[in-house]
Amino acid sequence: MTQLNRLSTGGRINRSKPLRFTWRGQVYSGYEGDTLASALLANGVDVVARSFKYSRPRGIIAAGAEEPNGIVQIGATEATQVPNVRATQQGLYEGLVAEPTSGWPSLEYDLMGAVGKVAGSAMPPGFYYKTFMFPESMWMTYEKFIRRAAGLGRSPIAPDPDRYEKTHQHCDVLVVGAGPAGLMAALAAARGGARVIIADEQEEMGGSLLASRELLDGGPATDWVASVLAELNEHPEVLLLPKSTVNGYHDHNFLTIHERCTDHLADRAPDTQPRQRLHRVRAEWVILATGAHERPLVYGNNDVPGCMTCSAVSSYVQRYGVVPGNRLVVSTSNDGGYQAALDWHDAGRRVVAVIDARRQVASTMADALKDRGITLIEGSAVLNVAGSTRVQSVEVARIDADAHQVIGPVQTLVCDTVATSGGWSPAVHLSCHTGSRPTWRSDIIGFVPGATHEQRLDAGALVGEFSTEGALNSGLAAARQALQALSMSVPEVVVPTLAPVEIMPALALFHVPHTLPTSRAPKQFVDYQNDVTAAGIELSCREGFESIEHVKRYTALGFGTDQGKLGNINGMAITARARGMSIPEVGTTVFRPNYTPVSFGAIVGRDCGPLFDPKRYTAMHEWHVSKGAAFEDVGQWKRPWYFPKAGETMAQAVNRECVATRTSVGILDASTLGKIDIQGPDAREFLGRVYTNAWAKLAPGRCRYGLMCGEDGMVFDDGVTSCLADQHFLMTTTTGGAAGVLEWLEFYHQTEWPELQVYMTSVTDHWATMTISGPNSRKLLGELTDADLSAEAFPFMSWQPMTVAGVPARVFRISFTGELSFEINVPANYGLHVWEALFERGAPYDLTPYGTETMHVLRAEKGFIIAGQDTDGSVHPHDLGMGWAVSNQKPFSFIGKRGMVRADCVRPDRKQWVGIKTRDPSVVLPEGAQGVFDPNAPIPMPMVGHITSSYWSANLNRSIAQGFVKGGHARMGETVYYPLADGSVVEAEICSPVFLDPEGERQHV
Amino acid sequence: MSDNPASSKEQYKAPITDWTGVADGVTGRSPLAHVGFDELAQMTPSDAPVQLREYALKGHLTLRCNPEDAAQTAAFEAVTGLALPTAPLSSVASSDTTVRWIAPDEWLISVPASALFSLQQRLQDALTGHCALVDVSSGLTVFELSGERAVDVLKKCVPVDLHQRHFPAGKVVSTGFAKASCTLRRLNDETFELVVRRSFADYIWLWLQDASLEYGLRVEN
Amino acid sequence: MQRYSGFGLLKNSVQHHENWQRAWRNPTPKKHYDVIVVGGGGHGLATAYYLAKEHGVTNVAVLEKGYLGGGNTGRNTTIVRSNYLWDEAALLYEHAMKLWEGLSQDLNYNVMFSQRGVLNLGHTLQDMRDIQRRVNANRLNGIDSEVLDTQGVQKIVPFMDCTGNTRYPVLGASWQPRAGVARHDAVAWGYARAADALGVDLIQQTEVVDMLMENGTIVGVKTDRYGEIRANRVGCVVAGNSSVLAKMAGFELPLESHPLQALVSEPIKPILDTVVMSNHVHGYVSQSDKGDLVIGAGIDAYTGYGQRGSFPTIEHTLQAIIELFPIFSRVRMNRQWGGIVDTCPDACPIISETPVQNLYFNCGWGTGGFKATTGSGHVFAASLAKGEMHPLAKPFSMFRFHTGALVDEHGAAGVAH
Amino acid sequence: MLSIYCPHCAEHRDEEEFHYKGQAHIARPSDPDKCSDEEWGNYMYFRANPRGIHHEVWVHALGCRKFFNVTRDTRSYQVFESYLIGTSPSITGEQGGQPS
Repeated sequence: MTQLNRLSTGGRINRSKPLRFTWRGQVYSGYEGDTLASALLANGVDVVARSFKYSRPRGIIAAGAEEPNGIVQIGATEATQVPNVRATQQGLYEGLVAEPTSGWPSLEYDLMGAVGKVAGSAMPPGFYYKTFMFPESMWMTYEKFIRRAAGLGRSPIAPDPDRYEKTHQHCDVLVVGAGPAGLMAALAAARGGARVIIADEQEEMGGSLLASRELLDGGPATDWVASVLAELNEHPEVLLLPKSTVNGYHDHNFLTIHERCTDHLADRAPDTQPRQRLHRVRAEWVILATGAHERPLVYGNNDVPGCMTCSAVSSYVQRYGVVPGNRLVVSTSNDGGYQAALDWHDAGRRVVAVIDARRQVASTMADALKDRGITLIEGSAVLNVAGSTRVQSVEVARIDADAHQVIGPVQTLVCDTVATSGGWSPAVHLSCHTGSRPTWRSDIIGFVPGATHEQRLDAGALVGEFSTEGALNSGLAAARQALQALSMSVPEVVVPTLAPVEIMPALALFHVPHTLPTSRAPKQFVDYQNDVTAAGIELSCREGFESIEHVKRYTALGFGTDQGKLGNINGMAITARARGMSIPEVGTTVFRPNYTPVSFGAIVGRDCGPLFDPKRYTAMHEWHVSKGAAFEDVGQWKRPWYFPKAGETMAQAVNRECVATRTSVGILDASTLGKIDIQGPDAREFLGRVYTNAWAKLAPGRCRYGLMCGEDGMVFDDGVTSCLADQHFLMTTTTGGAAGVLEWLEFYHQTEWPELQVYMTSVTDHWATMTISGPNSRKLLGELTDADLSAEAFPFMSWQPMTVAGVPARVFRISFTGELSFEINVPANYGLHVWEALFERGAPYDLTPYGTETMHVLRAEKGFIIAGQDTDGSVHPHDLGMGWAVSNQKPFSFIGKRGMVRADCVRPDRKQWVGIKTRDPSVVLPEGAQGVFDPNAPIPMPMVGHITSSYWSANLNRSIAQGFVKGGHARMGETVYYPLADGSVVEAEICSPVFLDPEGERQHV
Repeated sequence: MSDNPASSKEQYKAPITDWTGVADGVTGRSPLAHVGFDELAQMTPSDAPVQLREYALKGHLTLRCNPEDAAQTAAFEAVTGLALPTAPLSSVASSDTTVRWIAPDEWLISVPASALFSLQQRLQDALTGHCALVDVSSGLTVFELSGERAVDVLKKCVPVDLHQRHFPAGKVVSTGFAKASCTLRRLNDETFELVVRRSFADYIWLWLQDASLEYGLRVEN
Repeated sequence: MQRYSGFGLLKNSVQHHENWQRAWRNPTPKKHYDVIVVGGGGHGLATAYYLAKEHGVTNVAVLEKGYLGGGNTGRNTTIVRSNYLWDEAALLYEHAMKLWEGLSQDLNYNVMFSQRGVLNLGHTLQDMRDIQRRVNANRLNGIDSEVLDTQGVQKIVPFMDCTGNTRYPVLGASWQPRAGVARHDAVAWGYARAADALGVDLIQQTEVVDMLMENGTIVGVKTDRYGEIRANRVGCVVAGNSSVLAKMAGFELPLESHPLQALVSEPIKPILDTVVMSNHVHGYVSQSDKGDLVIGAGIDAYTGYGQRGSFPTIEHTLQAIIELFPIFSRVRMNRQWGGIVDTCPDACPIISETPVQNLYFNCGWGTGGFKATTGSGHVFAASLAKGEMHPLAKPFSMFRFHTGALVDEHGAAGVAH
Repeated sequence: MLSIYCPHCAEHRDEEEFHYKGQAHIARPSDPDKCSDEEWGNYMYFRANPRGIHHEVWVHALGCRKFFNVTRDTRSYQVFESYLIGTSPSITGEQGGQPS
């Protein structure tokens, strides 16, 4: 294909680097420096999409972030598909593959287009709220069809092969936008010594200067851009980020920049290189120089391909050497529109006429028009367009001075392109993200950023400085202000000189009148992507949806992927007129991040796949892996769940581990338990306040189990705390609760009781903990230590320092299995050594490693709770039958004491934790089963409590369970029923939660 | 609050154990022993702009005391020869001892493992009043990250400002490291020390590898 | 009220849509009402509608400081489900669910209630225990609910990563088929239109600035725009701002107002047919009829009235979504926003009498308000009409925070929402 | 995302390093056992929750692990000061009011 709209010279493309790309399966050519949009236009591609609601043919209308129509699917492979790429923002690369996101079977012959034509009139805003209601049962069917029309592009269905990096940045001044104002600001700030980041969303920095006809210091604007960029590039404290959109402005000057590192190079990023990078920036000062978006005029059939904004036309001609048509009509309300005509004309194509809504136009631009002999029609506007897949002609008529009525006859001009300009809307979006509301300036007919509490300055077109000179000066002023605030010197910076320009004020024209009322006029589109028309907005107001937010939500104005950059102000103006209000009275909707869409991948960064969340390992982890352990996630920890031998099922492995432990000796890696070193003169007092039981008399060398409750009296953690010395304790917590418990302790210490002298230090990671449990545990340990392990020398619930396998250790005689147990703690660097030493000596005792599952079974046989499994934040110690762990004798009203005696907490019919014995001992109740007293009661059936723990006990050769039963402590021996999901009902007896060795004889040996 | 005079320390504090006093032939094992840094050091490119090494099995001691207690700070200086760094985020170091400010009443002291027991004993003896010494040696390991792109790698890991102006050599911060945490100290322009918790060491090693992928990483031993 | 139907639509299109009636009036308030409902969100409008429809109380004003449905009603992720753990919550939310079914017809307004089912994923053994517990409780409470294993989940969500290679593999889920989503704005507008038709005055752009009290009894409110408006009873339904109004009445509530954020992708072709929620990796996602992936997570940690939240929340949420759906990595996020939710310590609402006679509060819905709109309005209307709390509302008295009779849905209700 | 000054570390850090711990200056009743259920419930659950100036407790969880107070506007999210536990804020506003 030839690039029939490409000029032979000019533009900023690299003609020595031709590129091939594929659009709808057909290969086209373009050049390095093209966007996909400019390349498509160069090749004469008019129709790039079908609209969402009416399926109307749509062409490219803009040249930047505001483009609503050119939304395409790109990607050469399944894994590299990207939906909804704006063709105007996608740099062209060799081999780019793009497809339209709409149109079936094709863009030209779209079936829905036919439906749209016929049924379009029956689809006013909100039509679905008014229909599809009958019969009720049909909605899900209707919805299926509605959903079929949903979406623009499609998600890939293969995993993303690319990397997305994320980096933290800090700077003195972040300049957003590298047009004249931004470049000037960055230059001055850099010269003043500030650390500067300047980011610009476009493929190339320079903004409006890249398509400007003005001379700076007598030379082309692009020369000035190049010189500034060269200086900034040299500066060590300046970071230039082209192809980088500042997409969100968050509180306290935290902004995110979405840098597209390789999107312009290839379908996927080169190995090791990130495709995109998200910069998380904390800036002392932010200078917004985000420019402005040109507003198209709203007129009949203004969506026919060939209708564009004036600035887009100029961009394509000046930057890309592309003239997207042959015969141009310009319709404008301001001087800005004239440049398109000049550019078009100078490119050697025909300008049919410039239609200016103003009368008696006098400006530099108008003079330039006259010099070229281009027809100027004043006091008029384009009312309507003829054509379906390309503009064929326009209807032009004279309108009144308020731009509200057609006052003259309609004439037709033959053309294939219509460029319109309704003035410029400052890109206030970022300024609004932190809650600042924009303010209306009638002199520039636009909203500018409002007041803010952020350290933010605004410059350039964003504050209505639409001239290059004004933009440069305001950029410099902003930089000066920032430097002064930063106490940095303000450097000498000379603003380049420009030829004086005479400008005539713009006319406020948003909605071009038609000879017919809006409701009957041809469709006048305000928001292209969602097919929102002027008539739709007026209807919305008539129906009572008057607030601009209601208008937005009812009509979908601004809801597209362009988020209304093109249409919002026009929509507000139409709303204002419909309601007889001023635009500032109507106000704006709230702009929110993102400024333009950002890949999920970029926001996720590297926190995905293997790095999604840390995996925490104990010192013995490699051993567990080598022995084929299955692992359980407990918090971030990887804990061995069970150790299956070849061919074993989980149940078989757990049964074997349980029996081995009770008959000989088992070993558990308990390193993950939280461990807190507590010392100080008031450590004992402190423990007494945070635990429910008493600590005053715990002697050095002794250990005690404790329950922790919140102020509400509800159990939230438990563990054994050992007295290392009179003022020195070691507390253990649950695995998942470790961090929270330490912070909770510190909270009380630092904010409630700072007078208590106590220091707390986490030692969780320092210790490797291995528990050997079972009748042979003493013998086994005896083989590795010289210490006296006899019951007399080393009684239950005590600890001793000793050397184990050549390593100094703290050994605790505490037990969570009810067996004779020794919990060996060694510095984790020696954990694996000691663990392996135990196994070296353990063979004669059939030392059996066991995991969390066996631990759960063994403790359940003994009726020990697991905080978090048997408790859920609504259970106090008495509910658990653990009143023995609550001391009401303590002088201090410990945390939880008051809470557990509130009116509701002392009800006799509270759910209480008991043992549950199924009548059929072979039935293992599912954990989570809900108990009832009357299984025949109607639904909703009164429930009396649920099963918290339930296992097959190989040692007892029956099932065991624990759970809550209303008033359970007084119902021993009574029956409770468990209706299960499969319809069966399990009958069970309420019993003590202790199933094995209630006297504790096995551990007191 | 408490009336207990700490007259006899042994009575109130657990006796100090030489946890590194292991039998002959028993060797400690770093949390990253499975990585095999020695082998990697042979394999990674010599010209990579980022270098990483682990200083494993060091002695680490948490000290808690009152910086306004002149007797305590004097005792510390007498024992270590270093003034206790009481300014926030500061550190002091001698040839084999590093003392990092962690909190107004907390410091992390690192010494060669062989020196830990003696240091702990001497500090315990010298310090009077309410204080705490906790051996945390096995709970931590130390990375040293260096090279011309070290800062760029770290910027992907920690949220703090690493610019020389804000983060000069000697500064210490405890901060988030991706979804874990670390204590970060700048040694010189291009060299940083990261003290990380044992159970997160593998995650941080994976993250550092990943973060240096686009520049190239050399593992040193 | 102009009745909506397909036929009406056709008729109006022939007339160029010039003859549609207003959805509601814009009345000037009277001096006195039987009931003033403060707050024109979904709950407030539903309250007014049911007051008029079920109890014949039509001398009602709804005072809205902004525009109807402009608070959390228009900012949520539209999930409707009733699979709550505790009886009190389950019965209330199931009451709401039954009202959702048939709401479009009741209001003559299509609220697009789409019963496409909700999955609450389990990633740990404890998750699965909690799911079993909740599903069993649901079934005995008459709520459709079942436990699915990994394969069962994969069948419903074919593109989710259920391989077991993830950091926290999907071990299973609870599944409520009757749950789904609804079009949030339409709910507010449908109630507003129907309430207006029954004579309720909807007063927008009118902020309550003070409470008028005589001898510990409320007698009306003071507004910024119309001065004093009197009423026999006042019900406050102002999610996010409840504490501010309570303060005007001289008491505190057990509430904290937090930002709750949500985000949407650009619209993509249908790929996700149900609602997927994960408490453990912390995110939930559904796909709207327009094609947007609608995504949310839990609340921001600190309090805020700014209708915006913290960026790390967005990051964590998307990390969770990509962990579940790696294929969405190249899909792009279009927009994020925030609402203000007032959260109760037990993650359950307050529908309650207050220390002030004739003043009632309906608040504290936290992240779970939208799904309850129907039921909340229904029981609150009954309570306001009779001056006595509806039986389903009784467990949700604010005074439970004194007795300790909390309905603790923390951890039990799956992910927020 | 907030930037919070840690008065212990003496510098600003990102909010991600901190944990929010709720309203400040809520003293635990000196004799809980003498509290009525209502008083105890008020202490545990009932909060000012102002729209405006708020004094609140934060902890530098990933830094020095110290608690401190912050004065913040819950509408604008401006942070006006950080101050030590046990001291009083220098900036106060009527609940719901503007900073002075």
